[in-house]
Amino acid sequence: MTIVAQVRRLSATAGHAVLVDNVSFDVYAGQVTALVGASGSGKTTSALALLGECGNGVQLTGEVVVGDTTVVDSNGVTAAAAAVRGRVVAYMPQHPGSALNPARRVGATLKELERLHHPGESVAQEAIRAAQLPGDRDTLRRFPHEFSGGQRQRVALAQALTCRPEVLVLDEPSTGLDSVTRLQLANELKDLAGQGFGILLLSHDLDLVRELASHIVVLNAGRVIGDVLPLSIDPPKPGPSTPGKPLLQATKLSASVRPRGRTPILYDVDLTVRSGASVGVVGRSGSGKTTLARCLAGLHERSTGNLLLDGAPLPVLRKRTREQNRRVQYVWQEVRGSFDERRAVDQQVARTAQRLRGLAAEQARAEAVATLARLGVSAMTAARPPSRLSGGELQRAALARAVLAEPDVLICDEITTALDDDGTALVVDLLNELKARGTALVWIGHDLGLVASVTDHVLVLDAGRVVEEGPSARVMTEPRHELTQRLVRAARLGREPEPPPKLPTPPFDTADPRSEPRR
Amino acid sequence: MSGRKEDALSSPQPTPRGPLVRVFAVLRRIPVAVSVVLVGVPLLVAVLGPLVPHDVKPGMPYAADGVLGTDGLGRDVFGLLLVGGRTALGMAFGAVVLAYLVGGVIGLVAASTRHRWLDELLIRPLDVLLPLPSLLVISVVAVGWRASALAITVAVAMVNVPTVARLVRAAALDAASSPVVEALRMQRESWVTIQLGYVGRAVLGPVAADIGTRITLAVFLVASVNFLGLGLSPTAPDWAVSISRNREGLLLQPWSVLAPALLLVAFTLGFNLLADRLVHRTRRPAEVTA
Amino acid sequence: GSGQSSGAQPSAGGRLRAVYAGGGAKEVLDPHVQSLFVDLARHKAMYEKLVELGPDLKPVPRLAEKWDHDGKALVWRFTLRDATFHDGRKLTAEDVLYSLARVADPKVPERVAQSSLAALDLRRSKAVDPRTVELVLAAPNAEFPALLAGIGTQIVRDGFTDPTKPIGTGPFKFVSFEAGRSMVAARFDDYWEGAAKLEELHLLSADAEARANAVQGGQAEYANDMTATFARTAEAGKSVRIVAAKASTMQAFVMKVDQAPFDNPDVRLAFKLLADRQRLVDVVLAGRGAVGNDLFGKGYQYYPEGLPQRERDVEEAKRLLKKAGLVNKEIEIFTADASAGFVESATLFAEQVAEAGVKLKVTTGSAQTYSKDLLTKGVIGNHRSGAMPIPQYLTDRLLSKSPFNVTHWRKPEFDAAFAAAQVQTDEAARAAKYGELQKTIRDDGGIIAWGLPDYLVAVSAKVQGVEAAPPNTLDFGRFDKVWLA
Amino acid sequence: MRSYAAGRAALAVVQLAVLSVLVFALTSLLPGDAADLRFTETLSPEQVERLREQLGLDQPAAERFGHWFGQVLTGDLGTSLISGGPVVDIVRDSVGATLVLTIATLAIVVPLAVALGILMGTRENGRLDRTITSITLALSAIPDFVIAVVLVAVFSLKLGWLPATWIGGDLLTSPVLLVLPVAVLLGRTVCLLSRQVRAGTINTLNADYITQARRLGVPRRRLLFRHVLPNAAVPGVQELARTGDTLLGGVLVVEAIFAIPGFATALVDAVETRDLPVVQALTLVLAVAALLLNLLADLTCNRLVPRSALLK
Ligand SMILES: Nc1ncnc2c1ncn2[C@@H]1O[C@H](COP(=O)(O)OP(=O)(O)OP(=O)(O)O)[C@@H](O)[C@H]1O
Ligand SMILES: Nc1ncnc2c1ncn2[C@@H]1O[C@H](COP(=O)(O)OP(=O)(O)OP(=O)(O)O)[C@@H](O)[C@H]1O
Ligand SMILES: [Mg+2]
Ligand SMILES: [Mg+2]
Repeated sequence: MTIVAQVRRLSATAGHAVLVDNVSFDVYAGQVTALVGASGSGKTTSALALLGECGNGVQLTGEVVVGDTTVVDSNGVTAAAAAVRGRVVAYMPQHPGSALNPARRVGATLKELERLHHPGESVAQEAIRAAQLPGDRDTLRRFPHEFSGGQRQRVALAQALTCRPEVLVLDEPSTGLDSVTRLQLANELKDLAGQGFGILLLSHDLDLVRELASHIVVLNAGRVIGDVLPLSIDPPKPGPSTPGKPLLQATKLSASVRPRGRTPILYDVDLTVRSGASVGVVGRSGSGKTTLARCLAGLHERSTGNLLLDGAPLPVLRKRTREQNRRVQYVWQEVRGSFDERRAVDQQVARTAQRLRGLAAEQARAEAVATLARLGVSAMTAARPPSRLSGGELQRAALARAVLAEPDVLICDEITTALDDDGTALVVDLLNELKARGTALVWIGHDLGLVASVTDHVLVLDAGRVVEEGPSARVMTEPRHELTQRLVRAARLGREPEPPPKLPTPPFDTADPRSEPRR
Repeated sequence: MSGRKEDALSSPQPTPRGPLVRVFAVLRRIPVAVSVVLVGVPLLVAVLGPLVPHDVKPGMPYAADGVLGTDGLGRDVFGLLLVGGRTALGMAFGAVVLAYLVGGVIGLVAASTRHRWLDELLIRPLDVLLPLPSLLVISVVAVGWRASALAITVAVAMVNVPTVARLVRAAALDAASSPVVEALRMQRESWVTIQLGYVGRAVLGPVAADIGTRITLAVFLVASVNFLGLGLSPTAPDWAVSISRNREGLLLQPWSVLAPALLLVAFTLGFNLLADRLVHRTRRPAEVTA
Repeated sequence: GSGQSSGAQPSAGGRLRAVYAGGGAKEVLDPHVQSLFVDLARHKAMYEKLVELGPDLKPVPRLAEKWDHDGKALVWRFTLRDATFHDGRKLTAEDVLYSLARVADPKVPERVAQSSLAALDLRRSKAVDPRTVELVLAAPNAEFPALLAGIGTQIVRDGFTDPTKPIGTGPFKFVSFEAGRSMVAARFDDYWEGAAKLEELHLLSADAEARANAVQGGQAEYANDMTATFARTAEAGKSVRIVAAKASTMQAFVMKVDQAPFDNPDVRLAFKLLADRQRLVDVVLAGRGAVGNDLFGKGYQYYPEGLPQRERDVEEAKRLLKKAGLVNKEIEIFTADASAGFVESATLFAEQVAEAGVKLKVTTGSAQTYSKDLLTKGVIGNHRSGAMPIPQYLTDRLLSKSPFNVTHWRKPEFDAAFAAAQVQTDEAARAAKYGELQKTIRDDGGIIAWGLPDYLVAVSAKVQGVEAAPPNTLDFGRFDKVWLA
Repeated sequence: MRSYAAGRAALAVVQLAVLSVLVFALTSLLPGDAADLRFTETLSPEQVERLREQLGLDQPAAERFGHWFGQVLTGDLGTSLISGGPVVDIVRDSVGATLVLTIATLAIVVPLAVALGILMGTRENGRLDRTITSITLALSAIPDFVIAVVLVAVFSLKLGWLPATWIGGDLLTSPVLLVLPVAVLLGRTVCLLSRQVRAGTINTLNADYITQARRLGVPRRRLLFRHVLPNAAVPGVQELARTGDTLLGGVLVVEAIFAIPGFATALVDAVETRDLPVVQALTLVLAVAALLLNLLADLTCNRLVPRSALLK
């Protein structure tokens, strides 16, 4: 086993804060080394040190050798570090979508990298093939915005591969991917390791790591705490489920992006939520889940169809009465955008109780703090403006904001994506309690295991249409529709002894772009 | 990436230290106080000047009598300075305020309305007006309503309305379509709270950045109009009119041109510096201001 | 004074660039359609009139060698000079008749001399022989030669229809023209008075500041109509010389004699007495001019001699104003930035009137329409006049039917006296009658002629032969006698 | 994209039509008409009356506008009320000088502003950035007529190095005529533009894709010119399209001071002389230019950063 990168006693400090403390690990050629750990544990910081890079105001010490170049020594980043970037180590960032220059054709950058690092060889073509992109002229002449999110992720991968580095660093490559896309990614990475690249995988997706990694480094609060994967906590047990009367009913719900039904994105969806019960919505990324949720919440006004709350018509949010407004609440998928940057989070959370339940400011605040505490967000943390909260904390604050309305229908749009298993458990716990009190739940998520345990009934969306629905347990065990089958099969990644047979990549050009993430 | 942000492209490099750079390095240390003085002096003169009793007996054209000599009509230059700022700066300020009153309201209403037709009704006509050369509007007004400060102020304001309205609308639209506003609506905050508490504050940043340049441009526009003899009466004490009317006598009595020019330049320079600082401040990440 | 270096020998050749106030698209090439100085200069270079005006605005022969009339000033005979057109043809009587007919063409209202030559009966006029033309008037007029020296009376070739191809008898031949920018003309070698010294003449258009910069910066050798302030600055240096035609135009305030309060002769006199003329001249004209005596045409033919200079008398004025009950009243003075010094003099005059307890409020109108507006608007306003013969001034402005009667001076007895003077063929008797009329105007009329500005021309040091002459006279803006040292 | 272009074109046609009505109405508000102004104190009122009839100015405004509009639709801009010559000639003659002036200015402004903007942007808040910022801010604070008067006084009258006016000059034989006018026009435009490019550069430099390109080993110079510049130029290009109007104000001052027989002067002249067909034609030309410029800017931006058009 050849070691292609060696990290010894790496520390990163920012002022008095220690971000990474005495971390050592190796990356081996032809094998996948995984850095795992909770959010904020120092994965990205450690990985970037391989390029001799660090964030603003961060000071690196220790020793990092990549290939035969020392990029970090006891004095910090060395002058030689610049030479390894791209040539010896290539980095695929955490959000590859924004890492592509909107002004450049993807082919131009690939050709440029080829000329820079391997003039005269046709490494770009090979990289494109490895990244499962079609290498025709037309594709190469496209601009990044002409690709879907999943494709863009692969373009970024192709860029890193074109460098033909010895070490390939991949930062959280699977966040926000539906299970099918995630599976494809896993297979691609396996092939790459097979070609001899040394891969450093940074992920909190334990299943993916289990599937790929031969070496594991577990980080916690900047320190290495072991080399064995922590056991996945089993999905929380299904809560009590005593479906009552139909509370929210949608019939023939359709939605479009532009007025008068142009560019439709949701077609004739029927959905019934009973009090004390929970409906799940799953589907590939971009299939219309959020749109459906926003229609129910009354936020998406370009929609047609019938919406009944307790048998009475439910108009769009603008026309709802205060009571209707209170009874149907929505938790945003993009939490960070839904908080005002300028006010403290707890204040914003408390406003719900004030405005919708008429509580006095003091009382509302107390209730907000209590709810946040229940979700594991301390009062001190919540008193800060949103930009100083981690993604996971903010996600929970958004939930608290909606819960404070004591809603009858609560719509949760991927509200656990930034949470680790402990956080998820807290959330599910609270929701179960609400359900017990008769609240109806609409749950959107990619994590099928979690969906199965939280919901009683599930809808599978594809390109804006419901392709399958039924009791959660049945759909997850005996999926009938081909898409559901693929989703369920793909979700078994890392949990089954034998990997599922490799699925054919859908033909590139006929792929329905709406089934790919846009961002 | 390096700690110091001298050059965002690569690791720190020694900064070039040419003599020119060193000379102008002094400039960058101009503290806020200096910009405030630069703006303040002309502003004070403009506002308080007319209140200062200053009676001098008229002399000969371009003579050396008095503090700063006389102008082409034998009037005391210093006395003229005291009364000439009100129009020079007042018209520009008035025009920008008016432009923001009209354009700002149009922009805010257009952005916040849920009726597409109202938005179209407010914004489309402005689109049509946009290519109308301000020069034409102003010269028509100047020729038609000669020497009326109000008419010119209104004209300069009107020329600015379309741009202001679009700017405000874009900024407000950005804010109004953000999930924050949706979340506020989900919490049933009132329209006024949303507009003033969130949208208005979000618009403030771009507006603050814009107002700086807009006022300087308005000062220039008003001054140019007066300079070209399209504006105020040629005997008006206005600074720009003084510059224009006396430039012939530049060599005979330099102060008659230089004094009003210096005040005008001090004001615009100071304003530019302050506006630049303000833009910097608003561009800082939210943590700092929160 | 022109202050020419003595003894310099005229030398031939070279190019002279002369800058005038431009008129943009308003500039014309048609000699019968003109109104701007730059047009006049251009036409003067290429065309000539039968008669020109001397320095005292008295008619002097030009293309007409001499003239006489039938004793009643009704039928006039003009003997033509042996002059050659630029195309080589000789000047004939037919050319003169054609030119006058062209001016009178009613289909083209903008031919400027139309109204002044309205008395000419062209059907009865005829060519006596190629060198003699007989012009018959509808009514006798002893001033007829002066009318032929007015603007827009140039002689063109018989059959001249295309003004863009000018052919005249003047000292320069047309080369090129761009309205609002420039005209280029070249020396005409067969000029009857002897070919000009300059090889080439450029007549350029620009506003005052550009003219000043051009003549100082060496981009032009001659700049017309300069300001007094420029003269003051330029005289400090050596590169530019000022040629001043002393007191050759008039600046005045005009009161409407038929409107309150100026329908009261006392008020008119009071205002005349209130004008501090010397200060107006010192400030508004920067000292470049003479004080006026409420009459047009000082130094011109027919100007009455021996009138006392009107002096300022605030006390007397106060007495008159009190009598008229005007003290502490406000009157509007209507002005505009239509001509240099208008607003300034109005502002200054307001200060002077205030000393007698009357507030004169300065109202500024539109510059472009001012001369028309003044006919109807405002009870008192600004007025200026260029050089012209005194009878013409009276005809244009002080008769009941005068088109530009800004003072609304409409007195039948005045009209009759003027008509009688005009037919008087004896010059001395005529002069006496005109003198009487002018005294009436000075004492009773609505004109406060406070200043007679010098007409200033700047030339670069090497230009020689530029005469100081009032505008509209023969020697004004004449380049065939000019040479470059 | 095709429907986008068609929409733009339709909007432009409507804009131009509404504009000409507006301009006509605006100029009709002015006191007096072309006949009144044609000559002062040389034509008798009776002659002026005949002239007014001949020019058709005695007809109601709506009728005159209809007539003019019909003419324009057939491609004829009509004749000037003042010179009697075709309006086309006046437009052609006046556009030339101004066009040369603006093109010469922009030819210097654009590269200079881009260079300065990038220089400042790459050293945000560094010594050089602050220095250039101070200089450009100071320059842009001086009204252009003050700059013009000073430059002429120093370089033409005092030193005699450069011609003070365009009088009698010919651009073809003496391009040096351009120096001072262009210098006057430069100041503010460079300042405004370079600040936009600076802001664009800073924004771009902070973008993830630039960090990523650097991490993939793209060298500095390449990064700057191939990766940063196109994105950084976008706000600058948009500003440039908007600068047109500002620039025209400056052009008027410059034309007045240097006696340049240009567009701005012609426009003001035509307004002053109530030469409506000329005002209309010049405004149309200007509006078309403004619209084209904006379209060009959008297309350029779209070419530089294809997504930017979609984002609008
Ligand atoms: N420039 C910086 N200055 C100060 N602290 C920083 C800086 N960059 C990161 N940190 C802090 O360092 C810690 C580690 O950050 P890092 O990005 O390495 O975490 P991570 O393990 O990659 O987390 P995630 O899973 O969310 O990507 C975090 O607490 C973060 O807040
Ligand atoms: N404003 C818009 N313009 C164009 N397309 C849009 C717009 N909004 C949504 N879409 C498209 O509608 C489809 C449904 O989007 P939606 O956000 O509902 O997906 P989703 O199922 O929630 O996906 P994800 O799992 O990524 O959140 C997507 O294909 C998206 O590209
Ligand atoms: Mg990370
Ligand atoms: Mg979604």
